[in-house]
Amino acid sequence: MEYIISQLINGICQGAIYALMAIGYSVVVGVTGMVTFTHGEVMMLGAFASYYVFLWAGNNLFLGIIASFAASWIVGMAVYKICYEHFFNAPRHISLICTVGFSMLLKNLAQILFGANRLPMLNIIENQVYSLGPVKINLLQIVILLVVFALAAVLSLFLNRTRAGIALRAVSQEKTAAYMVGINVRRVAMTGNCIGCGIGGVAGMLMAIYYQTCYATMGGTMSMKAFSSSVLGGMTDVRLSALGGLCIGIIENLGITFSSANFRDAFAFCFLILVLLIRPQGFAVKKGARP
Amino acid sequence: MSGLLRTEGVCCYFGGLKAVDNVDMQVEPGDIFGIIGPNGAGKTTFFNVCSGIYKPTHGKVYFCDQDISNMSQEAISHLGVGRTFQTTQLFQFMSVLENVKIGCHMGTKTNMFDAIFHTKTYRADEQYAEEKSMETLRNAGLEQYANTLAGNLSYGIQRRVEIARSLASSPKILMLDEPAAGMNRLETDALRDFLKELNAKGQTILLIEHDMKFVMNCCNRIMVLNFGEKICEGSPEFVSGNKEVQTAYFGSRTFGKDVEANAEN
Amino acid sequence: MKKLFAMLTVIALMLGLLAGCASDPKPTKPAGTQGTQAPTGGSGGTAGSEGPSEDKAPIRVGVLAPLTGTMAEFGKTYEVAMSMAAEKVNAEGGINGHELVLEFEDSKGDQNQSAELASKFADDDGIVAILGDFSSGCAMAAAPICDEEEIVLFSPTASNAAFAASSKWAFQIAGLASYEGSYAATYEVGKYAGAHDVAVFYMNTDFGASIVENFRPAAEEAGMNIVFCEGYSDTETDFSALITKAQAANPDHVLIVDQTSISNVINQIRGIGWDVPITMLGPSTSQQVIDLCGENCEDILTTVSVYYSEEDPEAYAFAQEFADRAGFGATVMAGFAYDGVIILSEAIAACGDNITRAAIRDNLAKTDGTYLTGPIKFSEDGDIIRSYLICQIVDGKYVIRCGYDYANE
Amino acid sequence: MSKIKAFVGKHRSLMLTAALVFAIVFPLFGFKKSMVRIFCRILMYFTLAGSLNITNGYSGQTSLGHAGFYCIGAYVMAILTTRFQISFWPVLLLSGIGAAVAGLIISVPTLRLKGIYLSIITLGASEVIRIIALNWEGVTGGSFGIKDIPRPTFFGFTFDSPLKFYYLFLGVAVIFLLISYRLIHSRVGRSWMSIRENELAAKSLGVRTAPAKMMNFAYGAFWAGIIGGIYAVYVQYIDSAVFSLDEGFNIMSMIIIGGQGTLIGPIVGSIVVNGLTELLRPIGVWRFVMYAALIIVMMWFRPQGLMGESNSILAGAKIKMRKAGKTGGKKEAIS
Repeated sequence: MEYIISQLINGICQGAIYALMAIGYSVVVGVTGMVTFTHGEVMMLGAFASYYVFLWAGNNLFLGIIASFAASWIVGMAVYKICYEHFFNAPRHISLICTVGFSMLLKNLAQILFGANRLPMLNIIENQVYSLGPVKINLLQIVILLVVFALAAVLSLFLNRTRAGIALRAVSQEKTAAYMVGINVRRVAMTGNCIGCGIGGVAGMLMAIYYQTCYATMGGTMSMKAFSSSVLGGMTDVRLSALGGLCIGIIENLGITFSSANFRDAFAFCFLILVLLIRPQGFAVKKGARP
Repeated sequence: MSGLLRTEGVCCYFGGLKAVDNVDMQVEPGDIFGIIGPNGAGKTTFFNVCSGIYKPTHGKVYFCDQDISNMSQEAISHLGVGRTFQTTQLFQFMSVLENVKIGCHMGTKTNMFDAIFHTKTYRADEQYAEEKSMETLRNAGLEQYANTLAGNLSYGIQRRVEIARSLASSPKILMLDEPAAGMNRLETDALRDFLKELNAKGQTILLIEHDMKFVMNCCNRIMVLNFGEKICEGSPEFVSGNKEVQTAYFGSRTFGKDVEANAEN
Repeated sequence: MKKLFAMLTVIALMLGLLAGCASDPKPTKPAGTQGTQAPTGGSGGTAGSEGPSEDKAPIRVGVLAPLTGTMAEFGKTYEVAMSMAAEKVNAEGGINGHELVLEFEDSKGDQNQSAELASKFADDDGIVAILGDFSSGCAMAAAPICDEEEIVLFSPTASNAAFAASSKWAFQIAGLASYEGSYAATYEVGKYAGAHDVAVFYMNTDFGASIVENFRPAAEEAGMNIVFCEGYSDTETDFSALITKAQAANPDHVLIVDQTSISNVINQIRGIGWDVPITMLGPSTSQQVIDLCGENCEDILTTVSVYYSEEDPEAYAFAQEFADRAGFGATVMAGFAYDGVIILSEAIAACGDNITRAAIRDNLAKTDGTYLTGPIKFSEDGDIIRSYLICQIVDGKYVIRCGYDYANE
Repeated sequence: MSKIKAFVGKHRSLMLTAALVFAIVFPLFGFKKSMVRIFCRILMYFTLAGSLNITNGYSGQTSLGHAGFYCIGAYVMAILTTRFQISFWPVLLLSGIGAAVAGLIISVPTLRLKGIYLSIITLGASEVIRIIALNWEGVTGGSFGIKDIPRPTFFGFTFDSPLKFYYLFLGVAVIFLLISYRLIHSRVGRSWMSIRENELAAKSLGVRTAPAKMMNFAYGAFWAGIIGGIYAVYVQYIDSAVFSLDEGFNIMSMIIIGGQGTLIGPIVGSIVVNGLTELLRPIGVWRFVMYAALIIVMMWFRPQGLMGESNSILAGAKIKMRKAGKTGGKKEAIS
């Protein structure tokens, strides 16, 4: 029993990391209405930005956050200009391929610029293990969990309660109408996209700190999980995407507990397929909506 | 228990919204049956229930005395219900001829094997599709547009193509959702003549329309919906004379003026 | 009009493809600038007095390496170590006076590309032998082609026993994973560490799987219990579930068989405060593990076939220079890659003036000598069995605990 | 331009024959084996991309998981020929059928889904197939892969050189083109295209969209399986690493560069993508940066692909329509 509980905790921590990525992802998708495959690379660049800041300024977490947020904000601007702005009226697959191309470009550039080897990010946050009865959890896991909950809460407040947030949602739902009521669609979409990317960058930094390393190809597999989590949450809803990430994390770890780690991705995808079979829109529900 | 298309107490709710509430309707073979009602009266929803896009929350829909309430859209089409849509749903990037050929889908039965080996069925089907589509286009007066991309045509012609496409499947009943919307006076008149001509050949037609003049001149039976409920049904004269219809549909002002105003639009 | 332009682009591309690939590259480009030439600024002392003479044609050797993609790190290892070796050969007068030129081609760690590039090398009559590819999988994909075309395919780093055995033209010097697995079981984990209940984490690639396949029977023979043995995919980053699972099995020793994410496993094991003795294997042994794990890797045991110790000036100098050039520490792979070039150049030199692909193959098979990474003599199949040291990380440095002859004691 | 078009239209069969003769004859002019291998790869990816084009281009169901079907075909071939010594030709058919069955199964959950939800299911399914291939050690050889896959023979004639495989690939490509051409210009193909253009309208005309989509998936997967089978005997060694998601994206980029929804698009896409990766080799590590940049440029200036119709739902022609003041855009019919 203790064993199952500690595996559940592992699952939640793993899920929190997926959730962290999925939050940024769903903001991007929600605002631009485009599916992106660049998010992994945005996270990677955020991680690298913080790596160099830590190298230069010592282990200052605050500076790291600013650097990774800023770096991925800039990358986000590039992504927006290159992959979205031009394609708002075009079929989705065009901008999708564009993001695939851009992610390839970033990944290979990073490999050339930063080298192909893994870079160490040791002890940015002092490792402390807390024991809650049988369950062990370390400081960083707690930090990540807190960040996920805080981000999900703050973002959904921002999106639902503030003027700017409502503008973002309006843009995400119907660009033409938003334009008609005087919202500067392009600026709002770009800002929203950059916020999503910035969050992604911070997520990348936390991930790099958590796994104590960063490298050019770190975005690849993880972004696929972020994508799945976000799909599970209905693509655009921040809180549900975070929930989707947690679910995938837990399912994966339970799968590993009772089967084998070789099948990790298979558990995640099978779960996703099952959910989508039962609920074609993921967790998202609109009560009373016309089909 | 007769009638081509019959509904019994059909309701369709979306959450708390009663889009269609307890509507009985009976369309006889050979009718041109019109459904009218103010915006939001539930006409299109009712149409969608009849053609299987929505499932009725309560009640039954019968077609040729067969319960079609829970059938899929395709199955209903296969029974002989052809329809058009409020906003045209053409295959915009295909030529008019191709559009109509897809309309012949139900009349043919080529499968993958036939197509790969060019069997007799395939050749017969291709010939049938070609001839049937050309004939339909000729009847609809669309011959000269056969090779134009459907999306490039004017709105009025697009509506006509949609009707022709539906006709190519030889439906027992043709359901038209606001066929005259967006047409000018001339086009509307041409459409009315076309529909009457079709009807004269025995085609049953069910239509939704806003243009009162069009409906009054075209239909032999009219049903009026308001807030999802049927408030009146009968001949054009009966309906236009009905007090309840006048208040619900046209407000409390005199009927004649409104008809005129409506026609001017 | 646009479509016409598109058509023209395609036709131009096709023509370019035909022209670029069909023509023999030799007459158009001097060998020194061909392809992704070793990036180390001139292929060693060409200008020096004792360098290879200018009028003798250079000897060209093709190298398959994953210079891009997820294995780019190892491609870099190849590139740096092999260039160093080529520079050394050329500085010492080349191969019988011929300059040795390595032509690197990027296989991206993709089997298809590896096979196609092998074929490209085989077609080029100027290429006398092929070094590479890094991974067993890619090398295995290229092997049938080299067998057919009768050209040596010499992978310094492939460890899959099936590779060299598959063709008489295929050679490998990394030491068979199969033997390393049983050595680790019998001597390192068993005899030296005295473990009873072992947990094994392995990367599910042909390397990891063949280690485990051989570790298991040897461990059972040595009287150990394998209480936990699980693989994970090579893209895995989070091991917490596996670690908890292993912890529940209550082992007194952990063996990690990995190449790329070893630091992740170690960090996560220590991260939850689990203080179990850990053993890792040769391919992961490098300064990089220490850089990436810091204090977490203290006391970890490892087998190595090559040890760049300070007592051995040649090896030490190599490791230092490698680290300078590559920007990361030398693994055993670097030594293997370096030796691969040296051994091959000796085999070519032994051909005298009659440098043919077949002669190189025969001379390569006869190799018998001691190199940077120890004595090398090929078996019938074209592979070797290495002897191993047992090292431990103490204060951020590898310290030898048992010598090469520990197995014979 | 229109003259060229008219000329091509008039002499279509002549041009096609000429192209075919060219394809048959030109490899005989003393190309190196490695060059012939590149031609083989182009033809192989043509059929592979073409089969993906059936689902993505013709019925508009954006599948990202084509590598999975390819994987199944290759493993069926490898397992049956090495374990059971069954001869190549019947197994080739089985490879196709195996993949087609997988396609049918995967298409079931996608029936209710649209757009990106459908894409992620196919992507996930492809990954699950690869993971199974990697871990089902008893059957697929696990991470060791399967080696020594025997060469096929044809009445005593062994396919043992790239040139012979070139003709095998060419034959398959031609058969694929012919069959696909016939399907597309029939009721079956029209029903697929009607689903791509407007599923709602297709249903209203009695097109049974669910079986049509399933057949479409199965047919696309069938050819991917066939190519997988030939690939296995061509390289003689397979392991699961080849069939990664990147491979799926690679195939996808070919049809998008070449042009979706046209039969000639995948040929062009395959030539361009495979040609570029070879031609860009001299710039070393920068070539993928360059290649990625080219993809982006391509999407900006010719989103419908090199050979695609600009007047197509796949090309973002909506924008032009809107500018011209015509209806287009919103497809929501039901209100």
